[in-house]
Amino acid sequence: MTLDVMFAGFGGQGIMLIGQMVAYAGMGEGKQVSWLPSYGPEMRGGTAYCSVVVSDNPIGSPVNRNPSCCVVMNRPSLEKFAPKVKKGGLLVVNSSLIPVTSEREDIDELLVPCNDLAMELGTAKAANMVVLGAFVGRTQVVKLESLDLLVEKQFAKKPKFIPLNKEALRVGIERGKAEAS
Amino acid sequence: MTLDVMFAGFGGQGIMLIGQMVAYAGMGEGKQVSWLPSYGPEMRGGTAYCSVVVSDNPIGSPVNRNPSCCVVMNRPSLEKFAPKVKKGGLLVVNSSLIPVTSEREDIDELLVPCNDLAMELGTAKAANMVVLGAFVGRTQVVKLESLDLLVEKQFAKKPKFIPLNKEALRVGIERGKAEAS
Amino acid sequence: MTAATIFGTPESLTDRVTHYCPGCTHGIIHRLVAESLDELGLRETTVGIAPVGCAVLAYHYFACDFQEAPHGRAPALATGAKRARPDLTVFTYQGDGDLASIGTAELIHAANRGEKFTIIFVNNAIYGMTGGQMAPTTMPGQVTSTSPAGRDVDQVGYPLRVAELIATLRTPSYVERVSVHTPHHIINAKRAVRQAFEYQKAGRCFSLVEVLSTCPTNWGLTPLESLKWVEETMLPYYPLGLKKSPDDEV
Amino acid sequence: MTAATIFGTPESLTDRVTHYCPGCTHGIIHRLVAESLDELGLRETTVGIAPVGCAVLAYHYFACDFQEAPHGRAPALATGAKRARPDLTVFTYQGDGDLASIGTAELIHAANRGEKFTIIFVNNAIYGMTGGQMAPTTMPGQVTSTSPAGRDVDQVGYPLRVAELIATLRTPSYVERVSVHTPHHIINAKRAVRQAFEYQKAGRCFSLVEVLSTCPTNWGLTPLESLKWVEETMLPYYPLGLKKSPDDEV
Amino acid sequence: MAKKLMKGNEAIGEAAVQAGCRHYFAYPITPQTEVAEYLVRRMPEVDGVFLQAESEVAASNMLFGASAAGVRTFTSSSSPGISLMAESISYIAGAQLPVVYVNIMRGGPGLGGILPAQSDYFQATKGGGHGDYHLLVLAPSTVQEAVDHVILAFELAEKYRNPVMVLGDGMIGQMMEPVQFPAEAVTEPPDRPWATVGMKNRPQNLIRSLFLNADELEANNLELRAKYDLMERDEVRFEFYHADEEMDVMVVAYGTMARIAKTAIDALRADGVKVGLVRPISLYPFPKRAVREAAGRAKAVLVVELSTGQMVEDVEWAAPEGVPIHFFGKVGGNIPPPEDISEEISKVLGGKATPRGLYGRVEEAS
Amino acid sequence: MAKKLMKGNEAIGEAAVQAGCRHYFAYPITPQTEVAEYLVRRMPEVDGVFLQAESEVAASNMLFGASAAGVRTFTSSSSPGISLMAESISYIAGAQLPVVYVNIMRGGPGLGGILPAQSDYFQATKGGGHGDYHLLVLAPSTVQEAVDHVILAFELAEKYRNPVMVLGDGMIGQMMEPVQFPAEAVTEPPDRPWATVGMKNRPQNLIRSLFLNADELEANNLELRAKYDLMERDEVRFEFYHADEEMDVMVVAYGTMARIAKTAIDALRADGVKVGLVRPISLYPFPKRAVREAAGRAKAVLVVELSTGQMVEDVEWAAPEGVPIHFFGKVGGNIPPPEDISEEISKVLGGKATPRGLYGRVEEAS
Amino acid sequence: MPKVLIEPDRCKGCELCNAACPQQILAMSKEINTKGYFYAQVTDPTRCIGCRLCAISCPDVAIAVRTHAVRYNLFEY
Amino acid sequence: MPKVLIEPDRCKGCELCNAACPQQILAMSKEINTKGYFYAQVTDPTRCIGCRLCAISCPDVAIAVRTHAVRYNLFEY
Ligand SMILES: Cc1ncc(C[n+]2csc(CCOP(=O)(O)OP(=O)(O)O)c2C)c(N)n1
Ligand SMILES: Cc1ncc(C[n+]2csc(CCOP(=O)(O)OP(=O)(O)O)c2C)c(N)n1
Ligand code: SF4
Ligand code: SF4
Ligand code: SF4
Ligand code: SF4
Ligand code: SF4
Ligand code: SF4
Ligand SMILES: [Mg+2]
Ligand SMILES: [Mg+2]
Repeated sequence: MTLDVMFAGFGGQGIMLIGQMVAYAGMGEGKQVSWLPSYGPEMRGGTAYCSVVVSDNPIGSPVNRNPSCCVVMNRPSLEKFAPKVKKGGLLVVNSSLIPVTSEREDIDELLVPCNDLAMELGTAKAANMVVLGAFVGRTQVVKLESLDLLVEKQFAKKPKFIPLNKEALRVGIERGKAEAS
Repeated sequence: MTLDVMFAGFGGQGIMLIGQMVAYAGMGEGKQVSWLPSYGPEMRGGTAYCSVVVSDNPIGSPVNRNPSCCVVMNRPSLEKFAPKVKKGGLLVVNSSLIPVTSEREDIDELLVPCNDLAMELGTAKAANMVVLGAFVGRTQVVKLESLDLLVEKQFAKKPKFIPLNKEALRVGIERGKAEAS
Repeated sequence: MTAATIFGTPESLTDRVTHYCPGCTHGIIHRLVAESLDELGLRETTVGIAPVGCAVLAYHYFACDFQEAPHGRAPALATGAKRARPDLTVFTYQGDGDLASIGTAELIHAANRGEKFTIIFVNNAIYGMTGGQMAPTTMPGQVTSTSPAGRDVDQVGYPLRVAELIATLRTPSYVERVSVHTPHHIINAKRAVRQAFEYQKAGRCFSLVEVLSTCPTNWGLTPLESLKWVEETMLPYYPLGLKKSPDDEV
Repeated sequence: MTAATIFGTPESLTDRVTHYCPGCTHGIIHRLVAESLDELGLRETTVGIAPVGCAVLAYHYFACDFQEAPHGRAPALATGAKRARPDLTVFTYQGDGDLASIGTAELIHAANRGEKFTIIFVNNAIYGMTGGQMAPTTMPGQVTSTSPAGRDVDQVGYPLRVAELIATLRTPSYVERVSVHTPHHIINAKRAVRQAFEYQKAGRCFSLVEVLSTCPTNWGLTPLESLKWVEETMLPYYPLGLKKSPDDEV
Repeated sequence: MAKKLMKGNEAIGEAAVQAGCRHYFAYPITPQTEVAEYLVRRMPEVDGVFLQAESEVAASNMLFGASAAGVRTFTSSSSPGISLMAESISYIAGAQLPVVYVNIMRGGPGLGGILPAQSDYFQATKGGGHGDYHLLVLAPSTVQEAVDHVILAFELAEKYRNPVMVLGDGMIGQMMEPVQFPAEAVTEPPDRPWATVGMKNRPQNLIRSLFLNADELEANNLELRAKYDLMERDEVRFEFYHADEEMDVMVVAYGTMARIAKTAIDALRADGVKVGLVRPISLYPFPKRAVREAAGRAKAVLVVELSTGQMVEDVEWAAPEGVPIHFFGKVGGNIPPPEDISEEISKVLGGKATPRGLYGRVEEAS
Repeated sequence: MAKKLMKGNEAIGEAAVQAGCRHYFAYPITPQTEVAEYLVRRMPEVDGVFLQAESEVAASNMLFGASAAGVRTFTSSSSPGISLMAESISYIAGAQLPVVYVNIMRGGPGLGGILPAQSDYFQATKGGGHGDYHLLVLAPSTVQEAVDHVILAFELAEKYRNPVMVLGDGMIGQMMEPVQFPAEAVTEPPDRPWATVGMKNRPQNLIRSLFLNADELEANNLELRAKYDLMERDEVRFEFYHADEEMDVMVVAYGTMARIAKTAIDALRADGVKVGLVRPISLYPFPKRAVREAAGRAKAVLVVELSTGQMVEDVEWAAPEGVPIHFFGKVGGNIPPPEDISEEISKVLGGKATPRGLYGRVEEAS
Repeated sequence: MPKVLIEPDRCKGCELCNAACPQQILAMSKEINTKGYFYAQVTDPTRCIGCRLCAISCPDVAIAVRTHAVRYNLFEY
Repeated sequence: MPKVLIEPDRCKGCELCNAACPQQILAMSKEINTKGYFYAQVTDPTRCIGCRLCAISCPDVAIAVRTHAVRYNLFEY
């Protein structure tokens, strides 16, 4: 099994973090993983993205032209990456900020109003956890427990955020599973 | 015809100059010529030498391990170069400053008390012209007139030295011709 | 009576929106240079030189010919250009990492030879472009990505005061330090920048204007906090004012 | 009563006759360094660093470990060596072409960081080793092989005063300029050199002693004329004395 | 030690620490500044020295002084920064000092860009500086290998008293992958009798590259040459990936391009295509024999690089005459996905690609 | 013009003036400082600019600025000084500026010595700096040729908007030989529409090597590559000296070593030995085809260099398989006299020499 | 009356103009512009004295100032 | 009595010692040494005051000074 995913959004949306969480979780579960960020000169406010591969075998290319999954958190990312998703692949769209869809028929497109769902939990900041949950709920690429552990680590210094983020993951997972087409 | 000669002595003895004069004269007479100095980091007071080739054909190497002629103006130069002179070659020795000879039987060794002869003309400074004369007298590699012209050029700004240097050349040439063995 | 524009985009700037972060005063300094070129009628004879740093893309924003220099070497390129074509107006636009660190030798020797070009030196106490490393001008105690515990002067010394350093050279030059953290300071900075180009236009001397600038992004402050930080932290260490004039006694 | 040597070859010098030209004061400066190392008991912990210049072969003359640096970069090597082994006594021995021209950045930054080694800076107003080209410290009007009409300050600026330049840096250091053109000056120079090593021994600060030196060969003067030239031409432009002490107020 | 997920640049920093290196001097440059940003925190924990130099020229010369004073030391930089080190690298090679350089390559020439590239192959392997010298060059393909190579680099540097370069690219530097550090730290050499650490009860130690006497300079050169000969015998490293079989196409690629090529090869082999890969791990010494022997089993060779063609010259040099050699290069930071390589392989297979030819492309074509 | 007896270094200076160059920036270094010492007097006579830079780094960057401002400009240096220019040379190549470098090589690595050497061949031909670029490299063998090459260098630099290097050695620089300057000066290019000389009535001119966008950087690289392809087609220069006949031994040598080899060859041919010489004049582009074809007429090849073996790799690369390739190198400044080369040729003839072999010397032997 | 024109899409919402205005008549929008910034707006144009300090302080040349009236030169610029 | 010892073969004949001697009791030899220099010699050893200024001034460490007597420290060195 090899799964590759591109996470994309604005800088500041926590895109890099959720990519890393998938990689960490995969590693924890004994898989081969890689995480590769976009990097560029300091042009603030641009699109940030990272590519994650989780596999049972050694990973060749850490990035593909046509990723099998794509998680987009803002509209420019949708515009850039939606057309690239592999036929039959998965596209997770943050519908809170993206009023449109990819209009592709040949992929599984999952619309999740991440910011709204996160706001319901108390803060839009957790939108990234919602989308991560949705992605994992759909792909089952890693286990929820693995992610929980990482949330605990990540917020070890601000423990009050732990329950909220775990909750956000769960809300996302439900969406991911529920809307499976 | 190809003639190669090594001029060697102390820095300050005018070694480089007489080497250049042979090259200039050769060029003036339509020959191919090259002049190559020793060069080194500024270690003052060392031995200075230059290698001159005069030929009817394009010059390959501007320096030979065993020069066919060698003109030595001080003892370290004799010690360094005398053994290297090609069999049957010519060694011109400034016997004013070099109390010994090469002890080689297989070369033409010409002893010229250059400093003494120059002193007789008024200044030891002209010793280099004496030795140049002796070398040219023996080898006929260039014409006296060519050298005269160069002396005129060289001392254009101090014309009073011209006659003396021309005279020194002649004294040398006589020695070169006279002692031909 | 028709409306008159009493403040607009100088001709020496293009329309392009800069890539600078919000509130970064690089943009103000660009404008001061452009206004000066406009006012002195120099735009069409000007060659700007930007080395690496956040202003590496300055060529997109200035409406004049441009050269892009290796990191730190703009004064050498400027020397070459100005010696080749003394009729050109040549300026470099350099950051503190660029000018005060890797380019120290080129700076000092261009100044000491009295090369007749202008340096606009943007001192923001940090390496902006590469993401906030310590610069020679970083303040004591200032946290950067390569001084996470704050600049330790016992280990790496005190910040370099470039304007003062250059001013000690005997070769005549114009050196002034200004700031752009308040409108009042901007107005004064404009005068200094213009003065530098006037000296160049007159073929008089080397000129360098050090401009204290902000880097909200890498300082981890808002734009407004950054202005305050310039006032409270930088100004006391980097006193503003004229450091050297070509009219000084040699 | 047996005879006592009241002046001899310091232990920190080897027996080797130097390659320096007759009357070149490089030799005196070597001896002052060696005597200081002897007196402070530092020889066995010392690493000397000489870059290119007439003193490139200094390793033949000093009886201590040595590193040979690329032209101008001795302060960087010294930084590496001293940071690696703070227990060592590290000094560089640099000429004016080396230190004040190509090595400007390394000099200024080592000084500004306050690296705790010693620089012996031999200012002979010329590039000695390469046969007498103009140096940044060449005097106005001085004839060299690359300023055959004399240094033209309008074209290439005024000589750099290194000691003063370094003294303006805020980081504490010891900086003094001395000369060796009379016995009196030599005695004073000795004190300064020793002082520099004392500061190093105490781990206190960066130290630099600028020594005015002669180059009879490339100046085209006799050794004695050269001493006079130092007195009459160099001294007025390069005032002797203490420029900065670590005891100064920061 | 357990596996950790680490960014290549940080892993490189940690590897150096694990290798016993306590002295790091460097100047910031993208895409490798994280090495410094990691070590500025890490070095104090192990009583090590982190120093930001005023330039790459200075950084490399600080290594020079520190190494001469007998400590393990390294720097990291990226392409333009490495160019600035050319003079000192030549000195360090001439003076025979063990020093480690990490070059996380970016696009060139000049300022170029900051995205991954492999266009410093010539500079690294043929010697960017003047004179007869060689760096020993290792090219990691994964973050784990970057770690292993950094550790190995210190060993080899000391074994040969020669500078060693680890040549990665932006992708290796920026990527996170799981890494495992070796259980045992690298042992310090028993002593460094040549180090300049104070001349007590022994003759002078002298670190130099100057030999004014021609015979002495020649002797130093021959000493160096003898080391390079030994390296060419003992330090050749490479990987065969299905390259010990008969191949329709043999790919040669290193570092980042090699791992991407593997993905392409896997896909093609799944379709029954006979493709293999030779991956040079040591770029100098270049695995000539391996390339030659493997190429003997191939109908065609395809060299893939993030450059307009550098290593391909060494492949041409090593390969037996008659095997057509193709080249596929991408530059500027556009990293070709496995699909592009597959396509290129297919072209070669289908006879739709022109081999390089010996006399230059334009001449050949016209 | 009449012939003049001139020192190589001075002739190089005069040649630049004759080529219309009026801007010289340099830093002193033996054995080429006479170029500067000549031009400091000569430039004012032609209203030119002589400026002593603070370092080689600065000198090369002054060329950068001056060339960008539309004037002919050059510098001269020797090995360590050229290493310091690596970064800026890469920038200048990337920015596509016509600039001329003269490297009068000395022994290395490091400070090495000041006597003649040819050990910067790799640096010159493969690119000492980072990134994909090439200098066009010319190697004079006589002082006259040094003059011709300097003049040609300016022409080629402008034709290709690419830096050109004239690669001599201490012997070429220090030797006096008769030279003749061309009757006609080199003509200035009609215009330099790309020069940054003030943006009046036209769009901005921009001299840069930065292309943050991968596609743009790729485009710049491909533009450069296309130029190199053209050079490889059009600018190959070499000399055959009895190399268009069947040869028992074919010598390959350039510059100083080629002229010394000629003396050796003359002597051997006088004795009836069939020896010839291929002398690469352009080192990049390397005369591959010429070497290959000539080697096809030879029983064995002997490469002679003042290095431990650099050009020999290009010869091996170009020569047809099966022709044994021998190498004779001298380093440190010990210039082998013709006798030594003759001896080496005789050894090859007599089967007493071992060819290089493909896998490194030590491995081959063991 | 002086007229301060702020180009919303050039503005990066840094608030430097705001801090500079002696009349304190600038404020940030509630909407984001195409770049995602809350941009500066003039809240009470009638109180503007045309001093240009906002424009002088703007790093992004987002502000132009026009006037129909005679301009009083409050300072040299 | 102080004794000034000049090693002829280290001496390069620069005359710096000569210029430094307060007693003016040094002079150059008429013979050259092995290096070709006229080397320094003490002309009147009896007048030597052992001040060491000659030795201090010598760039070539060619001069040593010895004494049987108590040394009067004329200056700190
Ligand atoms: C030789 C070289 N070294 C390092 C870099 C990386 N680099 C680019 S810009 C920069 C420093 C930028 O800081 P500064 O000059 O202060 O400009 P700012 O971005 O702060 O305006 C560095 C280190 C480079 N491009 N080239
Ligand atoms: C990179 C480099 N550039 C140039 C040189 C040539 N070079 C050797 S020493 C020297 C200058 C010597 O002058 P200075 O430092 O004043 O020492 P001095 O000989 O006068 O004591 C130069 C330019 C070199 N060795 N390396
Ligand atoms: S990083 Fe700093 S200097 Fe660079 S644009 Fe942003 S705020 Fe300005
Ligand atoms: S050249 Fe000058 S500095 Fe060098 S040894 Fe001779 S006199 Fe001294
Ligand atoms: S012109 Fe003056 S008063 Fe009017 S908005 Fe701008 S700063 Fe305020
Ligand atoms: S200063 Fe300019 S960019 Fe900043 S908020 Fe005001 S108008 Fe916008
Ligand atoms: S010790 Fe004093 S008095 Fe005696 S010779 Fe020397 S300088 Fe003269
Ligand atoms: S000072 Fe020394 S070298 Fe000079 S003459 Fe006197 S003894 Fe000789
Ligand atoms: Mg900055
Ligand atoms: Mg000097």
